[in-house]
Formats: sequence, C-alpha cells, structure tokens
Amino acid sequence: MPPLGLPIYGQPPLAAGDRRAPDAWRSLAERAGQADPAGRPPDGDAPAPASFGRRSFLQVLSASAALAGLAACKPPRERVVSYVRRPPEVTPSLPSYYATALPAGGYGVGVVVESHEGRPTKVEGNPAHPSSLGGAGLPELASPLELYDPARIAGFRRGGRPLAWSALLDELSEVAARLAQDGGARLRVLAEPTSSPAVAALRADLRARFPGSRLVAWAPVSEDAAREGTRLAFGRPLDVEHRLATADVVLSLDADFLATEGDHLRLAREFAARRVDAAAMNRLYAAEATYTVTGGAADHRLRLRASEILGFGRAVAAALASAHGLAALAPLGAAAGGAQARLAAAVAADLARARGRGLVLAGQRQPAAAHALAAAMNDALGNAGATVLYREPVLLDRSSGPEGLAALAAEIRAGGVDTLVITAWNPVYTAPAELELGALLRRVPNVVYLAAREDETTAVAGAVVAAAHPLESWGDLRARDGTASVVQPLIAPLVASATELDLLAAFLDRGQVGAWALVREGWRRRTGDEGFDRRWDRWLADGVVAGTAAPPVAPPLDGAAIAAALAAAPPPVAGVEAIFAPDDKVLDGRLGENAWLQELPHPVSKLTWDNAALLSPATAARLGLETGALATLRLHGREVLAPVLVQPGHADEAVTLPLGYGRRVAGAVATGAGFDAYALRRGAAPWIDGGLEIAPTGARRALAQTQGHFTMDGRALALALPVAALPGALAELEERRGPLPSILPEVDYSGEPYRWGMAIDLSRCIGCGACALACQAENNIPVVGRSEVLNSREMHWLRVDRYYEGPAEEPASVSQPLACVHCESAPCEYVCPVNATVHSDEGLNEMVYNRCVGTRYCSNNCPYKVRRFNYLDYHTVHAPQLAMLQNPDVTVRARGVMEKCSYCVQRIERARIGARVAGGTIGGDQVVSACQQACPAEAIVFGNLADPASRVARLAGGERRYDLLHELGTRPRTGYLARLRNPNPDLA
Amino acid sequence: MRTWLVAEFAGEPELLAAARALRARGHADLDLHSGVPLHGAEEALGLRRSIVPRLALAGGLSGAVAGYLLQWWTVGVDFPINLGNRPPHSPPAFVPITFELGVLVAAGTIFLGLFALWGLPRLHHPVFEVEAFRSATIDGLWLSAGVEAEEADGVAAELERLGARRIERVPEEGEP
Amino acid sequence: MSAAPGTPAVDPLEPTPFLVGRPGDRALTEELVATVLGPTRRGWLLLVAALGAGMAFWLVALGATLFVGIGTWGNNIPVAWGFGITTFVWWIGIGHAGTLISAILLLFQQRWRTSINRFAEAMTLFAVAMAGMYPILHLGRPWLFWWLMPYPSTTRLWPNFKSALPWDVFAISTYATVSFLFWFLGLIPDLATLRDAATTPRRRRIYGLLAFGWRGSARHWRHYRIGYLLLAGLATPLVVSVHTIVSFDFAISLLPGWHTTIFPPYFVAGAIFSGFAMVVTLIVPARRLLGLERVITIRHLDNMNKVILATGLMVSYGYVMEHFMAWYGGDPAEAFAFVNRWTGPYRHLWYLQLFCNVVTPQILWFPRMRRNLVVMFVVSLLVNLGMWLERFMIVVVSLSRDFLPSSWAMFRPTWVDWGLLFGSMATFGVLFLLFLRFLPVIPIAEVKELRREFDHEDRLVAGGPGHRPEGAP
Amino acid sequence: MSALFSRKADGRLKLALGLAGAAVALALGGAMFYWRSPFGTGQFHPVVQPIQFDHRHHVRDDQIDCRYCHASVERAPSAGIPATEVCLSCHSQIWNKSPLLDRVRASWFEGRPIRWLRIHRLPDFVYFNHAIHVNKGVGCVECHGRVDRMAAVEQVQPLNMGWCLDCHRNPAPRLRPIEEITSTTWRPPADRAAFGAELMKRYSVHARVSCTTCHR
Repeated sequence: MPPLGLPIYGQPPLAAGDRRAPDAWRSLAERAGQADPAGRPPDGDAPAPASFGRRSFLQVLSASAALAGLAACKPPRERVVSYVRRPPEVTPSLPSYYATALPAGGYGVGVVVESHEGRPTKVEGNPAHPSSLGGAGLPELASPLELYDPARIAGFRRGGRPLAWSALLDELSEVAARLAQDGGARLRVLAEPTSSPAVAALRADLRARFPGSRLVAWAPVSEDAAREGTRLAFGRPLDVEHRLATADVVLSLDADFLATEGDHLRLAREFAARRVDAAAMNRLYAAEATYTVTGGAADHRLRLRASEILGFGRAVAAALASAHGLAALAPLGAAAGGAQARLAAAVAADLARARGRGLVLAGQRQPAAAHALAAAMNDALGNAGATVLYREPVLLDRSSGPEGLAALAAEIRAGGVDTLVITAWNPVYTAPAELELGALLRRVPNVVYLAAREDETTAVAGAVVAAAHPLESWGDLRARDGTASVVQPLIAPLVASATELDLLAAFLDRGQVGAWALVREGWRRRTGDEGFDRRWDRWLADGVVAGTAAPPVAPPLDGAAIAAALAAAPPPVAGVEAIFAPDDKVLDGRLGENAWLQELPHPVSKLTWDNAALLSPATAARLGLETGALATLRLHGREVLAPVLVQPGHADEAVTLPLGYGRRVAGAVATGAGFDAYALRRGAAPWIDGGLEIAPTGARRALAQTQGHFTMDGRALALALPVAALPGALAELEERRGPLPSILPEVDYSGEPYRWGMAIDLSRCIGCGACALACQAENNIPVVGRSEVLNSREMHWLRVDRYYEGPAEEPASVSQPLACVHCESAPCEYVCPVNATVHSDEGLNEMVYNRCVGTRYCSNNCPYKVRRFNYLDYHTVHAPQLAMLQNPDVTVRARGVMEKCSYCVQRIERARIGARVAGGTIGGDQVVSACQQACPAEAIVFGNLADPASRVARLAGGERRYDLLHELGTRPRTGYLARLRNPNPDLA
Repeated sequence: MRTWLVAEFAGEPELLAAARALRARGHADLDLHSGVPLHGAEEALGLRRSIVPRLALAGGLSGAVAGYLLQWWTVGVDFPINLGNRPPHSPPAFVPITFELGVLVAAGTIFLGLFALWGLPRLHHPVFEVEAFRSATIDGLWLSAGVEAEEADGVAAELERLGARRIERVPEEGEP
Repeated sequence: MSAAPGTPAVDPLEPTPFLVGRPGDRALTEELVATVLGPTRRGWLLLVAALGAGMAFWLVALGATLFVGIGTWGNNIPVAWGFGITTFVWWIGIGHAGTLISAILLLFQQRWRTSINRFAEAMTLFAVAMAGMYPILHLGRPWLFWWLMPYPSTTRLWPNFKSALPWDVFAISTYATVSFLFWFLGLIPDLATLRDAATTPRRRRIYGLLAFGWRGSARHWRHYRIGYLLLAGLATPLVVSVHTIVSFDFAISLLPGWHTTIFPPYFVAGAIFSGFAMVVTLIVPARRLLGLERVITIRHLDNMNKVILATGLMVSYGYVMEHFMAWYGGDPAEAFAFVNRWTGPYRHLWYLQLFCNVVTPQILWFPRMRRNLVVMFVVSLLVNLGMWLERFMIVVVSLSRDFLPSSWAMFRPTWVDWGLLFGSMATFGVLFLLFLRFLPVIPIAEVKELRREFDHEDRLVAGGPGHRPEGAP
Repeated sequence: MSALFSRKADGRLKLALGLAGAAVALALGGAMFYWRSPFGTGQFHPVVQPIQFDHRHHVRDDQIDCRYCHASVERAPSAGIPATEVCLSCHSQIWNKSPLLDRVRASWFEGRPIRWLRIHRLPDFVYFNHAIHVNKGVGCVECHGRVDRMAAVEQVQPLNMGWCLDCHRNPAPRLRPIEEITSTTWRPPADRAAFGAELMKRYSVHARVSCTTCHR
C-alpha cells in the first residue's frame, strides 16, 4: 500500500502560529508582487491556508465547474503588498545577485547568490573565486534549502528555558567573568578548523582574556595527514596545492580530488580541460579501494585495499629509483611483487617521462607517510613548483584530529572543565566511539552549543544557541590558496540566531557588537582606514579580497625523515579492512538534514536517502550478501546493523563505511536514513581499520537506488573510446549524428535567429551530480522522499547515468548526464492528446504544465525516459517557509502534470527580453543553463546552434559528437561528445 | 370521425389474406401487429422499400465529412502547432476519427430515423385500448384498420368474413 | 440445408439443436419473461450482496485515486501506464465479443447467435462502461478529461488529433453509443412483450415507457429489420476499428514491444478470444441459474468454444509473428524486448500467459471437452486471465525495459490497483445481475423468429412436426 | 379503460425528453457562455481598494504619468505597485492632513505595507512581462483601458489566452509610438493597420506564440 499521507520530505507543515515569517525578514522582502506562484512571501495579516492553496482551489473549482456548470464561486481577490520604502537595489520581479562565500572544511568557496525580492533562491559559483572558478559543488548548491529548513532551531535556550539574545548575553557575560577569575583554566572551546581572519582575531582576544583556556579543534574529516606529511617532508606543516593544468600524468594514491577532497572544484575544471584534445590528453592513475568519482574518471583505476595503497606508492617510488635513476627515492621505495610490480613499473615509466609535468597526490585517508612520499616523489620528478605548490597553512588549526578530542575528554573526565563552548558540528555524534562524548558532556556544568538543528549534541548541551546560516551571516573566510572573501548575508536571519563570531564575542562581552562590525573592523584594522569603504564595497561586489593569496614557499625536502616515517608506517591491516569515508552528499553528516542532498543519487552507487556498507562482488559472494541485505558489522567490539551495497570495482576484503548517516537525534529528513559508521570509528584508526567482521542477518532493507542497471547491454549509449581508437571511430560517430531520412517534411529552422541546443562532453564529465542538484534548485523540483524514490518516482529533470564497462570486479565506468534532449522530431509531442507538449519556433520541446491532463503517454513514448510525473502533490505538503525557496520564474507544478527539462527557458526568456528591450540580440553563449553554470568540469554547454561562433555550435560540429539513440530519428538538440580514454599502451 | 377496427386472426395466412383483401378494397390505413416480423406483410400491405439505408448512408457520409473537416480546420488551419515535426494537416492521422464519426452519425441517424419513421414514441394509440391486443407482442396476430366511422360496420363484417376471431372497435377520439 | 424428404432436419454432425423442442410463441414467451417477471431468487440476492461488497471496495479505490491522486497507484517512470491501461484494454476486448456475436454473426446469418446475442451485447455495454472509466481515471488530472474533446475554448486550443488518445475518445464513445443503440433497438419489441406480459401496473408502465409505444406493427417491423441489420453492418467495422484504434495507442509509439504493425489484427483477435471466453464464463452459470438450458444449448456453447479455439490460434500466431519480426527486423531494442519476456523479471507471468492463451485452448480440439461445462468454464477463466496477462505484458513489461537500461524499473501494484481491477469486475457483475433480473436475457422476438425458421425447415421435411407450433390453437 | 397510457402521456414523455436534451445543451452552452462573460473573466467590476485612490484625479486632473508610480514598467516584468513613500512624496506636502490619507500615513509611520487588492490577475503559470510590451509599443490603455476615467479601477479586457493570442498573432493594430505609451488620449491615425505595420518594423516587433513565451 502506498502511503496516502504523502510521505514527502517528512517535515510536517508548521502550525498556523508559526507561519508568519519573522519580522526582520519581512521588512526586507515586502514588495509589490507579480504573479509568481510559489515565491510569494507569506502575507502579513491573512495568509493563504497552507493546506488548501489557490492552486488546489482552482483544481476543485475546475472540477466543480465541470460538474456543476455555473455554480462556481470566485477565489478571493489576491492582495498586492507594496513596499513602505522600496530598497533602492530591489526592483520587484527582477532578481539581484550578490557574491559571498560558503564554508567548506573551514575554507571559503566563493559563490554568487540569486535573490528575488530579498529571498536567496539559488547559489552559483563565483568565477572570480580561485576555489570555484564559477563551478559549484553539492554543499554550495544545496545551501539555500538549509537556509529555509523549517526544522532549524530558532532562538536561544539555557537549561530548557528560552532566552532572548540579550538575556543570553547577560548570562554568558556572567559565566565569562567567573571563568576569567582563574584565567579561564576551566574554559574550553571545541571548534572546527577555520580560516576566518575574524575568528582568528576573536580567538586571540579570548586567549588574552582567558590565558588558561584551551581551544580544541575537531573535524571528523580533516586533512591532518596531509599537513603531517608535509611536516615530515619539510619540517613544518604546509598546505599543498595541486595544479592539473600542466599535469600530463597524475597518480592519485587514494585521493578523490575530483569530488570530495581538496580544491575539488578547481581541480575538476583543470582536469577536464585536459580531457578534450586528443593530442594533449592527461592520464590519470587512481589507486583506490572505494569506487569514487575520481576512480570513475581515471584512465587506469588500480583496485587496492586502502591500507595497501601506500605500498603501491612505494613500489612506484622504487621503480622510479631503480629504472629511472631517481636515486633520491631509493630509500623510500619498496618493490612490490606480482601484478602490482608491472603496474608500478608502467606508472613509474609514465611519471618519469613526464618530469615536471606529472603529479602524485595522496588522499586524506592515507597516513602522513603517504603524503610525505608523494611530496618526495613530486620533488624527485621535478613536479614541485610546477604542478604542486606549497604554502603556509591557511587554516588557523594545524591539527583537528581525534587526539585533541581525546585530551579534552580526559580533562572532562578529570573534572577540569567548567564551561565548554562548542561551535563544531555535533561532536557527540562525530567523536570517536570510544570517547563516549555524549555521556561525558553531561558532566560539564556549562555546555554552550552553537547549532542549527536539534541533534545528538543539543540533547546534552545545557545552552543551545541557534546558529545563523552562512547566507544570513557576516563573516570572512579564506580560500585554500589564502584568498580572502567577505561573507555577507543575503537576508536578515529568518530565526533568532547567532554566528560563531557573535558567540565567541559574547565571552569577551562584545556580543552586542555584531558580526558585521567585527568583520568590518577587523579588515579596517588590517588594511587601514585610507579608502576603506570603497575597498570594502569592492570586496563585497567581487566576492574576493584581491591580493590576499598566500605566496608559495619552496622549502627543502628532508628525505631521511620521510624514510623513517615510511618505515614506521602501518602495514596493511589484517582481516577485512574497514574504510571510513565522508559521504559524497552529506559529507561528515552535517548536510544530512538537507532533503535535496538526501534525494540526490550518490554519484557512483546512485543510492538515495541511505548509506550502505560497500563491498566488492567477490567479497559479497564470499559472505553470502547481496545489495539490500542487512548485515551486522562488528569492529573491535562495537557493532552496527547496516545494509550492504555491492559496488563493482570495490577492493576485495574491504568494506567502505560512509559516514554521516544513522543519526539518533535528528530532524525528519535525516532520521531513519542509513546506519551510523561513527559508531565503529576509533580515534586510533579513524580512516582505515582492520578486523571487520560481517555477519549476514537474513533481513533486508530496500535501498532506494535511482538506477538499477549499470550496464549498457551492448547498446551504444554512453560512448567511450581510447584516444588511439578515435580516428578509426570517426566514421561511426559520423553515422550516429545528424538527420536520418524521413518521409515527413522537415520543419525549417534555418530562418530562426536562435536554435537552442546543448552539448555534453562525456570526456569532461566526472559524474559528480552537481548539474542535477543545480537543476533541482533552479527549477523548483520537489523532493519526493525515500518511498517514492523506491517506486522510481524521483523528479530530477536531469539525471546522471553511470554505466560500467568491463569485468564486474574491475570495471571502468562512464557517466552520462541526461535531461530532455529536445528532439526536433520529438516522439513525446505527437502523442499528447491535448497539445501540452509542443515544439517552439526555436526548437525547444516545450512542456506546458497548465495544459497537461496527465495521460503520461509522452513519458511512455520518450525513449530517453527523461520526463517526470507529479504522481502526488509533492509541493503543498511542505512548510510554507519552503515556498520562499522557489524560483519565481518557474511554475510550481501541481499534482497530475508531467514535467521535464525546459533548457532553463526562463533564463532564455529573461535574456531575450533583456536583449530586445535594449534593442539587441541574445549572444550565442549568453544564456547559461543552470546545469552548465554549476558544472565544475564545464562538461555542459548550452547556447545558440544558429550562431556558428557559439561554443555549443562548435562542439556540436565537432568530430566526437554523436546523438543518443540516433537510430530512432528523433534528432535531439542535445548532442553528446564521446568520452576519450587515455590508457597507457604499456598496460594494454 | 374515424374508428379503428382491431381484429385478431388465428393464423398468418388468414391475416395476410385479410390484409390483401382489405387493401384491394381500397383501405389504405391498414396495419398488422405481431410479435415477430411476418413474411409477406410488406407485400400484403403494399409497402415500398424502407428509406432507412439511404438515411444511414447520408448520415454516415455527413458524419465522416464533418469529422474530417473538424480535424482539418482545428489543427490544420485554426491553430497549427509543430508537434514532433509532423505536419499540422496529417491525413493519415485523421482517418480514425473520420471513420468513427461517420459510424456514430450513421448509427444515430438510423436510430433517430427509425423513431421518426415509426412515429414513436407514441405511448397512447387506439389499438392499446383493446385489452386483448396485449397478445400482439406475445403470440397474437392482429390487424388494425383505421376507417371512417360510417364504414366501420362494413369493414367489420368484411373482417369477420375474412376469418377474424375477434373484432374490436375503437373510436379515434376519447374513450369508448 | 438440402435435406432429402424422409430424413430428419437434423445435421448428423450436429446432434444437439440450437433450440430444444418447438415451443409455441406463448410458451416461449412465458419461459423467457419468467426471468424478469418471476420472483426474485435468493441466489441472485446473495450474489448481488457479494458483488456489492466488491463494488464498495471499488468505490474506495476510486475515491483514493481521485482525491489523493494517481500516485496511489503503483505506476512510476518508466512504467507510467500500469493496471489502468491493462485493464482498460482487457475490458474493451471483452466487450468485443458481444458486438461480434450480435452483429457479425447476424450478418453471416449464424442462427446460433440468436439466443445469446442479448446476453453478449449487455456484456459489451457493461464491459465498455468499465473500460471507459479507466482512460479518465488514469489521467493525472481527471477533472480535465474534457480537454480531449474538440470544443471552442477561450484558450483557442484544440485536441491533438495526431495522438491516438483522441482517437480513443471518439472510438470508445462511438462504440459505447452504437452498442447501446443496437442493444436498445433489439430490446424494444421485447420491452413491449414485457409490457404486455407483465401483470402489475407499475411494471407495465415502466416497461411501457421503455418500449416507447411499440405495437408490433408490420410497418414498423419493415424499418426495424433493415435498421437493425444496418446497425449490425455498422457495428461490424466499428468493432474492428475500436480495437484497432486501441492497439494504435501502442502501435504508433516507438517503444520496443509496442512499435509493431501486427497489433491491429492481433488485438482484434485477442479481443474476440477474451470476449468469447467471458461470454462462456458468464453464460455457463447464468443458464443454469435462470433455467435457460432449452434456448441456450450445448450447441451454442460448442460453437463458442470453436471460436475460442480459432481466435486462440490466431493469438498464438500473433505471438509467433511478434517474435519473428523482432528477430527479423534486426532492431536490438525490439529483439531485447522479446528476449526480456522469456528471461526478464516478469518471465513467470509470461509463461503463465502462454499456458493460458496457447496451451489451454488446445483442449477444445476435442468435441467432448467442448461440450463439457466444467472444462469450458475452467478454460474460459484461464483465457480471461491469460488475456489480462497479455495486456499486462504488453503495457507494463515493455515499459519497464526500454531503450536506456539506466531508467529501467519494476512495477509494483498497490491495493488501489487491485481495488480498481477486482472492483471493476464486481461492478460489472452487479450491473450484469441487474440486467439478468430486469431485462429479458434472451431476445424473445428473435427466438420466436428462429423457431419459425425451424418450423419452415421442418415443414420441408416430411414427417416433421408440421407448421403448427406446439400449443398453438 | 384498458389503455396503459393516456393521451397526455405522449406529450409528457416528449416534453421530458426535450427538456433533458435542452438541459444538457444548456449546461454545456451555459458553461461556455459563462466562461466568456464578464462574470467568468472578472471584467467590469470596479474594485474598492483599502485606500480611496482615484486614478481619474491623479491621471486626468493632475496629469501624472503612469510611470511615476508604476516605475518599473519599462524594465521589469512587474509594472510595480508604488511604495508608500511614493505616495508621500507628494502627500507629505499636499493633503497632508486629509483623513482620506490616514492609512497611507499610518503605513509610513508604522512601517506596515498597504495591502492593495489585485485587479488584473493572471494565473500563476502565466509569465507576463510589462517591459517587453511597453518597449515594443503596446500602450497601457490596450490592456488596462481608460484608467483615467475610472474612479475605482476595473478590468476591462478578458485577460484570457484567446485574447492574448489575438494580439500576439496580429499585433500591428494594437501598437502605438513609444512616446505615447502611457497616453490615455492618443488617437491612432486613420490607417491603423499600415501605421502598426510601420511600427512593427520600427520597433522590430516579433510577437511570438510559442507556449514558453508565457508558460515556463
């Protein structure tokens, strides 16, 4: 039985009393509304009933009109609410764009936010920001939903009493005064690593007032190993910056640098740029256990258990030393045997050929020795300074691993902590299991926790301070290269809340100063009064503070220390290996309450709403497990019950345990999703552990994967071919594009100034899923929930298909973003009985929601199956606050209508009207679709095919282009560019 | 004032003979009533071929023509739309509805035409005044003749002579 | 039939007659109106109550569909059509047998149609009513179904006549209308008979109103006969066209498993197959229940079973040709669609379908089996099941595995799906029971006519019972 | 005696059948008529706003241009409803004691927006853009009528899709010089079609009828 109660999203509508948006916001966003469906801010006096919106009213009206003829009553007249004072920068019905930065692992990622009448609705990358270059990752794209999340904590409370901000400040001031008496010896701060200069200044002031206090940095997913590796290699911790633009050969030692690690947006862009020109292809070797996005993009994916990867790195070093004369690597290398030796030799030869143009990276999961080895190899190969740069660390915290947390726990156990200020996300949940931090925190008299949502830590914290969302906060952050950005709010806080700056300042009796003044005054202090206001405005407009990048340094390498570290490095683990990994979507779990991310298919496994223990087909067969089976995982005495997902290409005798699920205290979205891998994670071995025991239980949990078949069954769908085979394949590619003979007279588009089209370069695509998420945010695509995904009713207009090729144990993969391809000879159109999907003069396959009666015939006849149907009312069940998230330029679809990719026609029309009002025409590359805009790899290009100079026209005319399912004669406007692989001929 | 003579006969040959005889005498307003169609009744009553086939043909043709014109004008002329590269005026696609409307209108014409030809609905009819006439739809064989009142006696006698088992008179107006 | 004098007018190869005995008009009438004018039977009431419960389930499922949405069904993407369209095609197919029996067999002057045509036509009407509900119900926004009709709208939009669905609208509504007119036209003399045979004034008045004043006039019979024949002539191509158009819903698409030109004849054959099976399913118990063994004889059932066998073979041929064309056409997607039937996740249903539709009817080669009530009843049930499965295979299984493996998904029906399927059967049953009780099941006038024809033949044969019917004065 | 139905029964039956047929026809025709009538479209219904704002006075007597208050009409989808401060830009000086303006002043001083009633309401799925129409020579009057004659503004056009299409299929007769765009009294030259054709060329008017022109 399907749930009749509309199981969507899970968040119950707010009670009537909560419906009003807070006053602070209203004054910003009151406006003269144009007819926008969902974007209408809740009216002040007489809000429309949430459950019986105007749209459903019209449905009923239409039904009753059909039944009862004239007995229709009119809906009440809509109110138009005008501003009292119109903010000068706001023109109602026109969006504005603001640059800001969002935190990612303590660093800043520059973004540009689209705002409608004061409502931020869409986050894009900031092209001027060195970490974004215009692309955006999943956390950034999903952040607006976090902002409007109705489950956010509002206001402040201490010991269960709600407090006003000023009252809380008074109480904190008292606490601080008491603590200051002994120099803060009993004050501890548990924070996340950050790069914020403003936080740095406050921390310095706190140290001055509370010299006895200690700040503990904790991040469940940190890059400590990388910094420790550079400390081994160079004597002091350094940040490593990789540059792929000039890297011809890349060896990744367990680094998922294209999707989840490091400067992945920039790296993906640089990597992709080297995948399109057959003459200038780079080659990526990825040694990894888990099948990652990076592994999927690799030319050679070397399937190894995580604890054996260091050994492989040493084997390569040994081969470099022995066969290629890099004597410096001789003490670091250790030859391997068997197949690994052959692989290592081939990789070494390739790296040696590309001296100064190669790159070795180590992943965050690998021990410091691996990072040091990578540094030594890069040094020996002459890559340092070319493809790899070193900088003084940008983060304030050099170390944020479990050791600090363990020390804090010991202090608490000893009763040495009176007040613990927690600004780190949910440490009770993320802390190593053996610390049992939740129980410990109850022993601390004062726990002040800054949190956005109820979680495991709010349950034990005495004082909870609602955290402001970055889109409603002032602050500053630095990019990985040191470039600073000012974080500016797009909207006044939707709920009474504070930032980390406000909370820290409260202990300095400066809580009333406000984050704006703290940040601004800090920058004034650092850069001087002279022309500061102009500079400040410039920074806010640009989203970056120009000239703040940290300069590279070139310290000497200490080979002996590396050799010593390698000698002391842990050997491969015994038994089944447990690999802990941040989730591609919810990271360490902090984004688990984000329904967009929960519903986004995992880039590799296509799993939604859950995590699962990943293991290889062989291991699964040995254990008698299959996808969806529930197994008991036991590791060093702790156990969890977890569903299993058989992941082709996973290393044998190893299990990947994605972090961030299985929450015990959480909101409606994260509750019930997945299992808690933290429960098995030890401080001693936070990434790779041995001796995992897996016991099948016989029970099952259905896993909501959006793709069930990962093979192409011999059909030519997502084409991938080796570079060497391209010349021979050109004729076949030629056959797979362009019009087929037809008895129908062709519609002539030659006279049209615009023929919209898209080109998707599979060679660039890494399959990260950012396009799908950007599309969801842009086009008001609803979240349908796990049970609906299980029934294959997900609503994403754009999906990323992943196909495996080759043996199931070691498959290569190719990912293919697929949305409506806008066939010129569209099969969906002629079968619609009511002309609800028709063709525009410019070649768009238009879907007219308001005409659709929902026969779904179009979907049946769509060979690409890119149409989505509103089987239930997926929108009005949401809290009214979420209506603020909707893009007012896109109709919110009702129950019973079909929908699909529109090529972001709202952006086309905005560009058209802008151009025509100005008396011009739309540039060939001017209209950028949401997916294109987000794509870090620039794999998607939209534009005007009628303009031969446009990028899309040039790509569509390229030799790698083919049409998906060309033989059907649908003549799609979206063309695909076959993926090129660049395998090492020595390994053929 | 006319009178209806309603006479029951024992067998079909007698009935048909009576009809022929009366018609030969110039009585045109004759009818036979039976539970099943009688062989030879048309000949006996001198009826010509039914025009129902011609009505059906006209109905069917006009329905089909209207059906085609409807499709051609609405989607070919009034609001042509590019649907998957198909020409707005697509004759092959218009065949089914043309055919269906032809059949529908033909069938409707037959049905309504029959009622018009029959003069039905006519719940009230002089023959129903005769209680025994109820057998007409069961097993009875009846002849009814509308005659001028003054002729009634003569015709009744004639019917009796022709073998009627029972003869009833019903005045055209009012109850007997 | 050129029987020499002295031989009985009975075909030695057809030992059982279409009419047992030569009852007179009055006796025949009395026997045939008894089902209507006789007392209400307990069995009938119990059946109505039982099926009424099923109808209540149907109403609940209907309410869920309308008020919560089509999402209460199991449909998804890619399987956007599920039980709704499957059952729609199934019901429409069942309806076809009625028209076939009453119209086509009339044109071919098959006498054995006479006793069962009313019955079959009623089945057609109710089946079409059930079928017609699904296309509206399965809409995402069923309250806007009228957008499929051409009417001058303030939006200036018209339906798209290139889509098969407006064809369906016209085909189904024409079919329903013509079936009703045909059925009602045939009923008029019998309603008059009921009017005149009934004893209570209320019944007389009700049937009298419905008879519209029919008085058995020879002038009326003249038009009636030609009109009835013409309607039969129209209904014949209509019935073929309707299932052809229904098959176009699939055939005009490009989905592997749908995209095939064999569908029109294959669907029509399948429709007759399932329809005759349904007639047998209904008639075997009904003739016992209503005591109609004299007019619906084993010979009728035997003939129907022959039709079932013949159309079953046609359907089997269709299966073979589908596979042949999938192989011969060389389209890998099309070929896969048929490989998938044998090896895919729904293969068990496919095997069951083959058993029901291909294997089961073969038993009807044996005359003894064709005349065995239990055997034919079981066969007819299996054929009904098999034909429903066939439509399920076509609709759902083709959709669940199409061009891109990435979008493949399974279909899982919900309780609402089952409710609408079984509920529609129960509703059909209720309507049918009402028909059995309140309208003459056997066309009285036509049986009388048939008896006259037999009389005529008998008269040609010396030693026959003579031209005077039994019981006639 | 024995007749089942009296002579009158025939008349009654025919009447009943006729009435049933007429009822069906009337229901269908009536619905279609209603949908096109002012009751269905909402035309010609002057709306009393929370504040007695008289367009006659401001437009005709004071000669205030539409764009003074509806300021974004030339550059934004929405023409814009004036903020309270726009009212007070004059009314802080004149009529600043008038009780008619109490609510305006209250809005200003309390920071509470004025909640006007919408008169020209398009469905949520229709994206009408004022800027493009105004910039291509479609005057305010074409859709909003003679607002300068309305004490309380009413909707004068049906605002249904057919009406939109009329103009989008044949815009020429509805165009005017952009200089006269807000004029309520501009009179077209005698040959409006030719004039319109010339304007279409001058402003390069391409009125599109693809669905996504309005529905997105």
